[in-house]
Amino acid sequence: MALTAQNVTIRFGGVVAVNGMALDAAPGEIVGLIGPNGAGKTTFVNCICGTYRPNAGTALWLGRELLGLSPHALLKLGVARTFQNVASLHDLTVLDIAKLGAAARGDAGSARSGGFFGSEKALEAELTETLLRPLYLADVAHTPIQTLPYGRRKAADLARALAAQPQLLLLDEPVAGLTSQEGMAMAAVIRGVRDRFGCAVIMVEHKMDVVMSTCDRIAVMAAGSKIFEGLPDAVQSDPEVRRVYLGEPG
Amino acid sequence: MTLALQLAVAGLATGSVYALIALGIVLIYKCSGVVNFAQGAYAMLGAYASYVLLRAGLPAVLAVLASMGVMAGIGALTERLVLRPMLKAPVVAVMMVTLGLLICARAACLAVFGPDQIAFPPVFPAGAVSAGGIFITYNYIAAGILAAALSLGFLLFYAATPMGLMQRCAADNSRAALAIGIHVSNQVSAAWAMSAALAGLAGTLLATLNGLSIGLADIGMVAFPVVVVGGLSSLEGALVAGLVLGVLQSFTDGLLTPALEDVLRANTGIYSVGALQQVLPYALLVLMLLLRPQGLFGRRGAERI
Amino acid sequence: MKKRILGALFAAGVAAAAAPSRAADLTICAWGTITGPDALVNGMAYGTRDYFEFLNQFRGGIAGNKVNTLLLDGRYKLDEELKIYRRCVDQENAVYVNGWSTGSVNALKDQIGGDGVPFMTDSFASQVLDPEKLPYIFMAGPTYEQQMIIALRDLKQKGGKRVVLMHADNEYGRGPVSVVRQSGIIPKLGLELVDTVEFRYDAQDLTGQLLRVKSRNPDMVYIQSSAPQALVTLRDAAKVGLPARLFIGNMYDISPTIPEQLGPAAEGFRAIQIYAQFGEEIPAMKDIEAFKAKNKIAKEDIYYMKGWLQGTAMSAAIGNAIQKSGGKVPSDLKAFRKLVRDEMEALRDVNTGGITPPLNYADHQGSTQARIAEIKDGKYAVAGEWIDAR
Amino acid sequence: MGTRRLLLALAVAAVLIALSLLLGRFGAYLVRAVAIAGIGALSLNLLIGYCGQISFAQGALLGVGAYVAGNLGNAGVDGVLALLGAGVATAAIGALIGLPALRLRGLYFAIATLAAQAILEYLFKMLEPFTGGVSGLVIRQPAFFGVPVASDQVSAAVSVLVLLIAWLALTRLTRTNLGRAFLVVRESEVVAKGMGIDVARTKAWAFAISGFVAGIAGGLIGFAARLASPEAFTLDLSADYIAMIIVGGLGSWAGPLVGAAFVVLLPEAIQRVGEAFDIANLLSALRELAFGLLIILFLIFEPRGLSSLLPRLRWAQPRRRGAAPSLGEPGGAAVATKGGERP
Repeated sequence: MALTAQNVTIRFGGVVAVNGMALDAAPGEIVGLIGPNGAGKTTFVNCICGTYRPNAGTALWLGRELLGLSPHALLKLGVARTFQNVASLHDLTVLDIAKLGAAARGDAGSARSGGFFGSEKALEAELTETLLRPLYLADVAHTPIQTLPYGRRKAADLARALAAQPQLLLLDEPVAGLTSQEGMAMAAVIRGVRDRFGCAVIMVEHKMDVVMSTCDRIAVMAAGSKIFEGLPDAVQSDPEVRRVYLGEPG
Repeated sequence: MTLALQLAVAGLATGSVYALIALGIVLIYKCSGVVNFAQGAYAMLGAYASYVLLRAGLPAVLAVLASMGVMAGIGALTERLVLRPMLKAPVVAVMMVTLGLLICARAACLAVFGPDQIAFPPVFPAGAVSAGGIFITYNYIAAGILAAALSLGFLLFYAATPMGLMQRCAADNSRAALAIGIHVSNQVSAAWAMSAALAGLAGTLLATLNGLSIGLADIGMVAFPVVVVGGLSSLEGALVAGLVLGVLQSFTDGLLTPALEDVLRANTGIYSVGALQQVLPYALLVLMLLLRPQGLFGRRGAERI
Repeated sequence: MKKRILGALFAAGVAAAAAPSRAADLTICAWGTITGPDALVNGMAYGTRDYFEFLNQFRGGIAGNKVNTLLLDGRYKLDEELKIYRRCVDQENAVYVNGWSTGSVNALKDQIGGDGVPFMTDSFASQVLDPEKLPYIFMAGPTYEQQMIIALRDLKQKGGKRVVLMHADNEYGRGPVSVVRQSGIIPKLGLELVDTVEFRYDAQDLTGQLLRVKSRNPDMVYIQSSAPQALVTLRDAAKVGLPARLFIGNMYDISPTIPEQLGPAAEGFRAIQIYAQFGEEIPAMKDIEAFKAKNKIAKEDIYYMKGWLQGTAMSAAIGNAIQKSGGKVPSDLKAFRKLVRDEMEALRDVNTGGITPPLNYADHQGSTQARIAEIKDGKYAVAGEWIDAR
Repeated sequence: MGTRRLLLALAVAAVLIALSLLLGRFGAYLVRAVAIAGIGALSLNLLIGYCGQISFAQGALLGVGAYVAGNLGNAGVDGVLALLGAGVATAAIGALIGLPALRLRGLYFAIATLAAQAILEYLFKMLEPFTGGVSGLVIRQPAFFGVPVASDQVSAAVSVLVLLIAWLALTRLTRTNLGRAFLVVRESEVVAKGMGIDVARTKAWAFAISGFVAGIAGGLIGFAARLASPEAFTLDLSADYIAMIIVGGLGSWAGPLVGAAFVVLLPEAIQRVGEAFDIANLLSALRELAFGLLIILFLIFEPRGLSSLLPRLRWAQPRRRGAAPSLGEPGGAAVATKGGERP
């Protein structure tokens, strides 16, 4: 396994938000993380990608401990994430956002930012061709992100994460707020990303149809702990999952 | 020893006025998340209002109460007319708008009352207590006690009355307050009104001590270190920090500076340390921010995304 | 709409700034703290302006030439004062400039020489008094240091010993005090400097400082600051039980506001008095009364008298310069300014109508004499004779 | 940057330089004042408008620049080097002031800069060997590349030239990764951190670069006034600069210049209009009142500032509302700092 997280625990005051959570993911695999609201899914992701510092646990990525590293350091190790809500970044264009992502990967890039004096033309062309076009963003490359519809903003956020050329990609509700048509398109993009870059993907999501059709494996969280892990088909038939998650009486 | 005692008394008197102003700033911050630069302006306006009313022949108690009423109105009006349209504006904009208010209020008083200091009509009886080498005027005692009593009274009000409870509720969690039927925006207006009235009273007290001029508005700037040292959202903190700062400044003027200068003059070429008390609050503030950024009484909060 | 109004205002201002000044025979430019921390003594700014207005209204101007006077508000802000100076010299083409703060004259002293414009400073700072190196700068009385020495000598005469100097934390305050302290004159007089106390010039509360002063047990406290600070000092002195008779201030501490506001707490306070009081029975007062009958006088105090005196000296020099040029204002401003300066320096025995003893400007000071005034029954009263500070 | 913008900037600079050379000394004085204020406002705009760090210490930082440039100039260093030296020294002090910003946010940091302002003001008065104490530091006439700046006109032209360079450099800066990172930090530090931006490093750069430009502006102030005095670099000056970038339009690059012109020239305009009436004793109050009201009205009704009005009037361009930087938009900064802000 490329990522192996074990016993991840974080407390806020007296509340245990994530309790002994374990999860792993292999390159080229899309792992879905589902669960009811407040189950601790996003908090878990935040722990893995450096936003929160968990109270206990380990998360090994290619043999290195991730927990406690800053997002900045994590990006250098090839760990990138997207956000549930895309921040409002008034002035930045789609291309700007992508460049920010590319900048974060550090020395790994082929065409780097030109710095203060140089030109960024080469970088722009590369990003447009390899990222924006596959994400259907090439036509809005120079449009301020604020003026785009929600779905395209999420795509831009994904482009930013991908520009860092991650090997582990954490997606926080990538299709939330999108229409179901947009959602399916995004799901296709995510699969395409996996196929193309071969990265491991962990995806927090509510929309079951997207999860079912996209993920290779699914973990279910409730009240901070994992209650199930298995193939998509098995999830829906598990009685415990049906009870806590789908609301059926046990 | 008598010097130290007298310095302490003087410091407590000024400190209690600082505390009154700082309480107002904290109150507004708790309720609306705004750091109000215009608090000093409220103090100044309150003092001028008292002055006008006293000159009109009102008895002292009535005049001061009426001026507090006027200030409450001005406070509520500020909130409605200036702050409410800026509900969604970023914090720098809101801070600047209160700075704009300060500039306007000063300019208005300058235009109406002129630049010179005006003698404030006596509110307290003249005379002084002189005992055991300590010498202090009635005016000083009265202003100090009044300010301290009001600060305490206000804390009690906030802790124990229904209205205080509603205020606290609205300040702590406006959504929850709305849900249990508290009219939050009215509570915010009320906070501004109360805070302006408090500042107005503080300004009046200060004017009885220091005379009346637009320089009164400067006290707002001293109050900022006070609120940060106390903890931006802690009323008790504002009270304690105000008193501490008042006493510290007084000791700096009366003991620390001369002692320091005596040593420096005897041993080095340095003759003076200048107006040291002026930077003292800020030095204290920096120290506090570095050691305990949440202030004396503040709580550290977790941040959510 | 908003934008348009602003635009119009702007255009008007820029146009005004670019346009040359109004046509008048000659222009005098003065600035003072009309509004600001030391506005209490701004009578002198009005006094200088009013004297030239008086000449216009009652004497047909200076040698038949109408005077355009400009009074601007420097607000005791350095950048504002520097801007005003530039405007006075280059835009208003003033032949004589009257400027306010010690800080500003100090900043401008080289430029004044470079511009070659006669400059009457309201400040009495000794570092701008140098007829050799600063030939264009004039003042209207003894320097701050000389005033301080008058007070020290007086203490010596009365048998006191322990001296405290109090001053504001600006050039006006700190400068003269360090000059006197470092000159060694205090021990030379057989006195002892027991403390020097510096405070914020806009301080509202000096209780702590005065407790410190009290602990030093002084025989005299000299205040090198102006009336607003003297007011705070005396008020807080009363608060801590220091009698006002211990305190003596420089010539900017004579203000009716002090006894008015402090009442008995001000009794016995003394200050160096260089000029006659407003309303004294002197010839100059007749002119002022005549002027007052037709105009409003902003401040009826001793500083107004100072301004009036400055006007007298300035106009005397201008008048002499015009006479030397054949009764007309020369068209060459640079030469005219130089001539006015020379005539200023050449002034001897100028009658001031009793405001001061006759002026002699060879030393750029006019007069170096002063008296000591004391507050008695709520009024400043002169105690003693003219003392020459030199 | 677009060629059109570059040409426009060059044209404006050329006109200003020509104007300052043709005008009388007072006119040149005003042009110079506007140009220097413009540089100072550009510097503050980088910090507040671009990186979202509120600072009330701009006045004191300008002072640091003036003292350093003055001392270097007096020691015989060429004006250009003296200005660069002032920039470097002020960048260091600016970064030092910015240090608390690595731990503090929003309001707390703003108040910390108030402290920095007060402490620097005190130091200006006390460090007599370096600052000349309350008398201030008298600065000798500077020479640039060995050529003495003999007249106000030339010094105005120099100031305009420096303004142009600063403007070009700073607008260019926003097109780099660092510049983009500033914007993200402004909107939300949490998001910036999540994106992998090194927030501390980004902020430190903002303070250093802003300080560098402020130092150069301060040096020019010193060379212009030929005196660096503690009375000139007070909190009032800081407030003036904040007003400039607000009135001009926060976070835009034309804004600081428009704002600087406005804040420098408006009092003069009111003064001149007022002199037509006999209200000498009211003029100052009116000036202050207008100043305060402008700040309030702009913040409430036109938070994007004067610079956003200009193109609308001039070319009547339709603009996408969301496209322009805005103070009034419910941005992440507002949400993040409201109520819950803690250090």
